Amino acid sequence: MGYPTGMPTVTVHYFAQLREERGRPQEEVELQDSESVMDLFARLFPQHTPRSLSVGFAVNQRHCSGSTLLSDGDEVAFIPPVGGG
Amino acid sequence: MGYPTGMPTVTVHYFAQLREERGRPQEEVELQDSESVMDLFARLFPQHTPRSLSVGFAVNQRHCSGSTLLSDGDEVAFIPPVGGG
Amino acid sequence: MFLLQKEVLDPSPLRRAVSDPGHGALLLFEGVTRDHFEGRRVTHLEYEAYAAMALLEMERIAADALLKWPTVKIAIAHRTGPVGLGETSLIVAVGAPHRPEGYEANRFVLEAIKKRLPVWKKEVYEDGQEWKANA
Amino acid sequence: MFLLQKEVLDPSPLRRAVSDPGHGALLLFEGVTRDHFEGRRVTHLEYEAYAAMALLEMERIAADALLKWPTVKIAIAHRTGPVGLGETSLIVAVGAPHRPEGYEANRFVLEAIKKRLPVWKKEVYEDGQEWKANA
Repeated sequence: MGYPTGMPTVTVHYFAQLREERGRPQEEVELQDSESVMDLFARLFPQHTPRSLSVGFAVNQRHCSGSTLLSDGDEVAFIPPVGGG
Repeated sequence: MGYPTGMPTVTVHYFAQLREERGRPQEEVELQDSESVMDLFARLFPQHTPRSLSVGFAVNQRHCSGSTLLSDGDEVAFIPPVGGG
Repeated sequence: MFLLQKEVLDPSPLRRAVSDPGHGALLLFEGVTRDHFEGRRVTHLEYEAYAAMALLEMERIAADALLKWPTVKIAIAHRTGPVGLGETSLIVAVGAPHRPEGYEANRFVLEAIKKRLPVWKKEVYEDGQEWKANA
Repeated sequence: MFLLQKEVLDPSPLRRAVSDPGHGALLLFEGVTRDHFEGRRVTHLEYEAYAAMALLEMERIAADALLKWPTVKIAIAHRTGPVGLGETSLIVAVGAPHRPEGYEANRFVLEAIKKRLPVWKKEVYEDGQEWKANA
């Protein structure tokens, strides 16, 4: 195994109450090994569980399950319960 | 029983194919004794039965059954299958 | 608001008539004249109405719907006389607090109109014409 | 036609986008902001969207509906930012050959929007505010 020249990163988007809590609409985050989108949520919002917020996930602008593994360059979004209509 | 000074009459309205067949949109018709709206139809359109045309009836601007008895001054309409919408 | 008119139908006044500060949903159905029927090319349509009774039937249909969905507002407009292709022959507007009763009441009113409203449609083809009843 | 915009929504372009000479039915749903929620007076609402994904989701929802009702045409517009009371936050327009698929496809699209569209609503009251999820 070689060493990567840069750490793999993802762009994370925050909306609604999560954006307000995080204090920003998006940020770049370095990935950890074999990290799923739910793992990333737990790392960034240790005070919450996805279930307690009923939060869903999107990777690369598509709804997905929490177990989806992340890759360098992915666009990640945490999706609180939606209210469109 | 006394004799009425004038024969009881109704105003009959025709629509769509019945209007075209009758050649007029409405007319005054003298009533016969104990005549129902279906009886009147049979008298005015002996070539048809209400069933053959699926014709319905209205008396005084309200849908009604063919057995409805007519009275002097009633407004009668024969209602061919409707096509609004 | 219940209208029967020879002029082109405009949804705006019906929309306003069914608006309410407590409503979250507005359902507008428009019946539009199609260019064909069972393969025959239609050039235009003509609607004939038993006008006085048609307006009463619109009120009765709306009253029936209000018995089932007391919180909705209903407006109906039907065109009469010649109607060109692609033009609107009927508008059913329903305002409702929430979407389910909006959809349901609108559909209920439309089905009742198709069945009960004393209005007749003549389809004029390139090679003839025919009075068309609703299925 | 799939729109996400801060400006007031106008049904006319959506209406035109779903028109077709073979269509007999046009169904327009409008979501309108209400003046109260569970007894609390709302002064206005604010919609926040994950814009790029919301437009993709509109396309995906329409594609799902077209699999079920291949003959319909669908247009969707959602407002973003502050929306005053009584204003339209969402329009779903469906043109269809006949009324049943018009009603059904419109409702299908609306229910999918309520569930899947990445858009969030903040209700602003006289005495506070709250992010409100769809039931």
